[in-house]
This record gives sequence, C-alpha cells and structure tokens, in this order.
Amino acid sequence: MLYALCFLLFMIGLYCVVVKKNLVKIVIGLAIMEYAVNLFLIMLGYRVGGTAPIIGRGDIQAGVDHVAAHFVNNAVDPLPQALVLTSIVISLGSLALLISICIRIYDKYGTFDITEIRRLRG
Amino acid sequence: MAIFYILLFFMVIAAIIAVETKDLLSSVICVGAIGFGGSLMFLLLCAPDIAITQIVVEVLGLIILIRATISRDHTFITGEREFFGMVVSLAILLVIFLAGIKVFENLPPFGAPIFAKMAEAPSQSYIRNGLTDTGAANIVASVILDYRGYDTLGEATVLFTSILGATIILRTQSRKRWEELET
Amino acid sequence: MSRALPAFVVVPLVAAFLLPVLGSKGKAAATLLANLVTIALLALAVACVGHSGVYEVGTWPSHIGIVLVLDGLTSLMLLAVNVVSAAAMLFSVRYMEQYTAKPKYLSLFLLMVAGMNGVVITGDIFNLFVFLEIASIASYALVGFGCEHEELEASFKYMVLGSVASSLILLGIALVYGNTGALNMAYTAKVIQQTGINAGLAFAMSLFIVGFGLKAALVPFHAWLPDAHPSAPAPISAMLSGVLIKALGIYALSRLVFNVFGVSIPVSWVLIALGVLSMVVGVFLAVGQWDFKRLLAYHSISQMGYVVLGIGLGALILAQGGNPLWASLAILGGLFHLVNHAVFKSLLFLTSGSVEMATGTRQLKQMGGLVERMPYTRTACTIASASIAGVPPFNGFWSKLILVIAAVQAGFFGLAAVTVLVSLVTLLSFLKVQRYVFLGELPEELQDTRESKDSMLIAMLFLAALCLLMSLLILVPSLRVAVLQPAVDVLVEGVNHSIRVANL
Amino acid sequence: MTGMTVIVKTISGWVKVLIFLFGIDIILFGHLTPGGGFAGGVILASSYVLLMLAFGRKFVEANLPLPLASRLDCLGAFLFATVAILGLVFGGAFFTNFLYQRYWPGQALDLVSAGTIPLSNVAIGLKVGASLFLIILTLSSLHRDVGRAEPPGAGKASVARQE
Repeated sequence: MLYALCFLLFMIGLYCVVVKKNLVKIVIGLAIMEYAVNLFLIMLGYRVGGTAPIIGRGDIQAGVDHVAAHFVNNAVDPLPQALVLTSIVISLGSLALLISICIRIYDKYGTFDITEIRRLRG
Repeated sequence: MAIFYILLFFMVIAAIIAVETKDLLSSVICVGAIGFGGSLMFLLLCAPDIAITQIVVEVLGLIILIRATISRDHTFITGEREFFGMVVSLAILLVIFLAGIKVFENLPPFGAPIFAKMAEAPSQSYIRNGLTDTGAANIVASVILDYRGYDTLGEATVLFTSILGATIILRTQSRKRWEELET
Repeated sequence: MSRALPAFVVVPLVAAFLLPVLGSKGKAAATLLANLVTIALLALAVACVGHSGVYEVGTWPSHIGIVLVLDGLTSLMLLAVNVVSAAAMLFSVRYMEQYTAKPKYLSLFLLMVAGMNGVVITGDIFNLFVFLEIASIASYALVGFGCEHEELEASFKYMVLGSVASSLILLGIALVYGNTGALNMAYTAKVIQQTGINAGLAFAMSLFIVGFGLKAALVPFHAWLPDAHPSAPAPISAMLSGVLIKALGIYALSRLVFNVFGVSIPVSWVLIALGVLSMVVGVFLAVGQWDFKRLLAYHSISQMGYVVLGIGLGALILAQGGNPLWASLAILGGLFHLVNHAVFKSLLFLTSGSVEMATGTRQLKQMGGLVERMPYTRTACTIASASIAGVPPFNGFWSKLILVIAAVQAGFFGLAAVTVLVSLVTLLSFLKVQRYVFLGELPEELQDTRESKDSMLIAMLFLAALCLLMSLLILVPSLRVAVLQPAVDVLVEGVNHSIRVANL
Repeated sequence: MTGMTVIVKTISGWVKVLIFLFGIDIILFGHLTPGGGFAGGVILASSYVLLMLAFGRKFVEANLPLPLASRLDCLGAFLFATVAILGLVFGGAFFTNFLYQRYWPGQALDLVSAGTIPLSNVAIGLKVGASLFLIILTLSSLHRDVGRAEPPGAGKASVARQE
C-alpha cells in the first residue's frame, strides 16, 4: 500500500507535467516525479526494525575485522541509498539547468505561460 | 509503520496543493514541504546519508526555484485550461495508475526486501564485507566511492555538465557581431 | 582490447574538465585538444573492432561492482558514435566561430560524446542511466546554445520530455531492482530467465519502451525532435540526429529487450508498430516542410522507423521460434541502416549548416542556384540525399534492400510495400531539396555567397566518402563478418549472450 | 542590493564560519558517519549563499570571484578523475582503491582510513561546493534583467532567419 501511495505521488507529478501550462509548474511536476522515484527506491531496501548501514564501534567483533551478525541481519540495503544519492544530485543539476532556461525564456517573452510562448510550429 | 503512512499522505497532499494552487510562490513552498517530508521519511527508513543530502539539496533547490518565481511580474496563473484535454489526460493517467497498482503486489512486501533472501545479492556482500573490502565504516560511502565509484564519476559529471550548461544558457551574448565574424 | 574501454569515457571527460580552464585566450589550444581527443577516440574505436571482453571497474567482480562490456554491438556503436563525433568536431572548428563561448561548447560536446560512449560500453543498468543523463543534459544545453527565442523554447520542450523519459526509466530500473535484487545486466538476465517475467518486470519493460521511445523520438513520442534538432548549431544537429537518438534510444532499448528481458511476442509487435508509425508519419510530415533543417529532422524520425522495424521484425521471428537466419537478416538490415543513417544524416545536417552559414537562411524558398557557388557542398549533399533515399550504389540502398527482403521472407508483404513506398516519398522530398537549394535561379541577395572553407569542407567530404565506402561493409564478406555480423549475433543470441560473456 | 542591517551582517559573518566548518566536517568524516562529499559540498555552498543574502552579491563576488569558482569546479572534477586514474596506474583497474588495498589499510573507524575514499570525498566536496556556488551566483546576477522582456526577434540572427 505504501508503494501505491508513492506511485500516486509519481502520477501527480506526471499529471502536472502533462496538463499544466506554466513553465514553473512543469518544473515542479518534474521535481515531484523525481522525489517519488527516490522514495520508492529507498523503500525497496527497508527492513522492518532495521539499522542504518553504518558500522559503529559496537558492530565490530572484537579482535577480528568482521562485522557482527546483528549488523548483517539488520542493516537496510545500502545499494538503493547509493543510487538515490546519485539520482538526487542528478535532479538538482537538471533543476538548475531547467530553471536557467525558464529565466531566459521569461526574459525573452515576459511570461511563464506556455500558450503565449508557442511560436514553433508543429 | 503508521508514521510512514502519515508522512506519505502529507507528501501527497502537499503535492496536490503544489500542483493545483494558482500562486506560484506557495506552489514552490509546497514543493519544499514535500522535500522535507521526504527527508524525514529517509531518516525513518534508516537512510541518514540520503536524509542529510536531501535536506541540503532541498534548501538550495528551493532557493533556485524561488529565484525563478520571485520578483517576476505576475506569479499568479490566470490562464484558463481546456476542459476536454484535461479530462482525457486524467483518464489516461488513471489507467496507468490502476495498471501500476497491480505491479506492486508482485514486489516483495514493504519491510522485507528481496536482497535479504538472496545469498548472492550484491547488497549482502556490501554489508558483510564492506568494511574489510574498502575500510570505510559507512557502507553507503563504500558503495558510492568504491564499489560503484564509476557511477559517482558520472554523477559528478552530470552536475558539472548542468552547471556548464546553465552558464551557457545564461550568457548575455550568444552570437558574435557580423564585423567580428568576418575577421 | 577490453582494457582500453575506460578510455572511451575518461579521455573525453578529463579533456572536458580541462577545457573551460583554458578560457577564451586558449581558444586555439582548446580546439586543437578537443579535435585530438575525438580523433584518438575514433582510432581507438577502430582498434576495438573484432575484439570482445569484460572490464571490471575497480577490480570488483561483476555482481558487486560495475562492469564494462565490449562485444560486437558495442564496437559497432562505438564506431558510429566516434566517426560522427570526429566529423562534427572537425566541422565545428570553423562553424562555431560565429558563436561566443567556444571552449564551453567544446567541453559540452566532449561531455556528450563521453556520455554516449558510456551508455554504449556499460554492462550495468543504473550506470547506463547515469551516462544517459550526462549525454542528455549536455544535449539540452547544446540545443539552447544560440540563446534565441526558438532555441530556448525548443531546449525547454526537449528537456521537459527528456526529463520525463529519465524519470520513467529510473522508475523502471527501480522495479527491476525490486524484482531481481541486482543491477548487473547479465545477472539480471539470468534471474529473469529463471523466474520468468512477472507483472512488475512487464511494467518495467513498458516504462523502458516509453522512456527510451521518448529519447529515440519514435512517433507517438516524437514531439520534441522537430523543434530540438533544427534549433541546435549544425554540428550538434548532426550529433543529435546522427548518433544521440540511436545510442540513447535504440541501442539502450534493444540491449534491454534482447539481452536482459529476452524477446517476447507483445514487445516485438509494439516495436514493429512504433517502427511503421514513425516511418510513415515522419516522412509525410517531412514532405510539407520548407525549413531545410526541419525537413531533415522529420526524416530522422522516419529513418529511425526503419531501424526499429528491422529490430522488431527480428525480435518477432525469434520470439515465434522462426528461422534464426531470417531474424538475423532483419536485424542486420536494422543495424546496418542505423550506422548508415548515422553517416548520411549527419552529413546532411553538416551541409545544411554549411548552406546556412553561407546564406544566412534555412528557408528553402529563399535559396536556389547554389550549385555554382558551393560545388563541394552540393556534391556532398547529393551523395547524402541519394543515400537516404536508397539510390543504388550508396549505402542506404543496401540496408533498405535487406529490410525489404527480410520483411518478404517473414511473410509481411504489406510491410515490405510500405518500406518501398516510404523510400519513394523520401526520394521525392530530397529532390525538392536539390531543386530549391542548389538548382534554379540564384537570388539577387545571395550573389556573393562563398563556398565553406577548410575544416568544414574536410568534414563533409570525409562523411561523403564514407557514404560510398560503407556499401563495402555489406558487399565484402570479410568486412561484413568482422563488423556487422558480430553485432547481429549479439542480439540474435539474446539473453544467453550476456550470461555467456559474464561467465555466470 | 547592498545587504541587510548590521545585526544580520555580523551574525551571518559568524554563522557562515560555523556552517563552513560544519561542511568540512561532513566531508572529512564522510566515510565514517552519514554525509560525504555531496552533502558537505552543498553545505559549503550554502554558507556562501547565506553571505550573499546578508551582504549582497557584490561582496561575495569580491570574496570568491566567479572565474575562480569556475576553476575550482573544474579542479574538483579533475581531482576526482585523477583519483580514479591513479587506481588504474597503481591498482590495476580504473577506480581501484589502491591506497587501501596495497599501501595503507589503516585502522578501521579512524579518520585516516579507507584509502582513496576520503580523497574522493574531498574532491567531490570541492567540486559540488564550487559548482553550486557558481550557479546560485549566476542566477542571481541576472537580477537586473527582470521584467524587461525583449521584443520577439530582437536577435539579429533570428531576424535573418524569419524573413
């Protein structure tokens, strides 16, 4: 059910991109879609009653360099976290580029409304 | 468990407000609310790395977004949208949504990820051997900078590319004047 | 040879990091460096032909770390990407003098090349996404390079649709990870082979088709291409139409369909439908255009239809358990048309840039009679037009012929007829280009038009020569076995190929 | 925009130092605690954003000129790629953690451990901080153009094309 709510968030973003006629609204829709995907990835790796995948002093077995069994059995999946870190930075980058294009379009046309901007045919 | 539902409902409602409100500034602020909700969610899902990154990225992203909306002439949306097109696209999106819902029944249930059942899944190996393989106590750091460091190079490059692209888009003069050109 | 694989990404990346530091004073040095990089990459790509292997980044075995894979399809794509990028970079030397901020342009160009090479060589699904984003973001910025009204608007449209595509692809990757617990292509393929396709994977597949379809501008998803490709500077149009939509769209899609998920009948029919739609709609939209570059852009959609049709036909025959020989013939047609299109479409865009720089316009009706003023450009353009229309001695003819034969052999006579018909309409449309640009009367204001010089000319003639020489790829058996056949075999062998290469 | 009142300026001057140190801390301990190069880099950039809000853009630009930030951006990216290439030279494959595997295993949970991971974190932190600083400053330097929409087709080239 949580996954479905997350997917709903994704669809709200997609709806915003498809229907809205304002440049900033479209950017916001894209941002919402990206949040939803990131959240979905992290939720995929969660374990009930899990711990963060960061080893503390208590998780190392004395003498040996091995991690204790309670850490191995409880740590949540670190791989989606790595993926999401990458994807967050990517979305920040594309947000910056999109907003600069929006600002330039505003400077040229004096509006954010896509229906007033359309000069290209087809 | 209930806290996840509450937070997700909060995020969904904030998203609906962000999409539907006429005032761009409050729309942007609602996006901030989604982002902070997501950050809390990450923290509760045992992903402190992501929570920190999300919250700082959120702050900068908000500054960039507000920068785009504030001090523009009209931040209110006035245009009418055509009713028919909206109904059609809503219907299509609803179909996709209903189709998508079915999909999640096939996933492993929330809280019992697939890697826990697979002995040879990469994540098992990261958790078990991450410290001895790379020496980093933060397994996420060992994944992003060692096991999957190549991805991170790509990620840094994406940021580099988009910043370079933004400076290009924002330059004041794009073409040389004719007299410069002839020489 | 697989040891050299990281160089395809690292060399352009490091050069791209260094170029902006040189600033405007070191413009000549920056141009020289960028050209050296693309030419070195081309040499490396040629050296990689016929080799195969796996490179483990960070010495981690394939299921833990990221692997780079060199096989027939990869080396074919590397060849296509680096040939076009070398030519377009050479063309830029002179052409980009009319714009400011050239070092930054060169840097973005190299980033785009690095992104495409990264997409092509990777053996990891998420890594594919990361490099796809590098190439896409570089191309969004390059489309808006002119910073005029149309460029900005096209760039915005392109970027929004591209970002939606990226989000869909990322969601698909998340679903694949949630169902298989891994990201390595070969390992995922093995898991999928064991467990079969469940609803989650099927949904992921449809997300991939829509996402990569958007990146490849197949017809229901083509809205951005006719704006974005003409708005970019000509060398970038050549890169976008020539290789970007192929490396990011077609290559990635067929890699996932054939080598990860395995072919299935519904997916094959979807591919065929997309291919036919793109072919027909693209060409009929192209005929009515009067803007030179816009016309070329619509033809790109149409020609991509041929590629997807060939690949889809092959997938259908394989999925139905038909004769693998006919499947490999169809895929051979598709892939050969892919490389051919890379060469002649980039050449067409370069000639259009040459004409635009000389005359200052892109409208066909304002030109005419340029044959006296620009003989070399005219020759290059004629060769490329003949190629795209499928006139016999040129490369486009052979790939279309193979596609028609494959369609007939598979029993799709209607498809074969449509293929021929679209080819005829293409011919008609390029006769129009010839008529209005190069023949007819030279308008008063274009009297002092001059032929493009040095670097632009070399780039165009290089590609024009390739248009002729590439027929040899199919006509000389030893060349075909060395270059095209390994690529076809990768796709025909399907899921088993990736498992075999990775030694799982 | 010359900035805000004296109180705000004084306090943000101090807070800026604290945020900056916090960012460095996050970067350096990225391999032991949550955080890392990206989060730390963004925090470094946001310390300058605070300064910009309090003192105005000119002041910050005098502190850290845009060309310098652009160079730092390139330098960070280049350093990260260099770490990866050094792995190829000393460790046998691209991105090998050669320091940890070959030369200097270090003690687990120590600040100086984990080989190249802290080095990569520093490079990424530098890169991310510089590039975000750059983008925010570039975006806010466009302030003067606000609301002055150019007439359509103002550029010479587009005029030539439309006619």
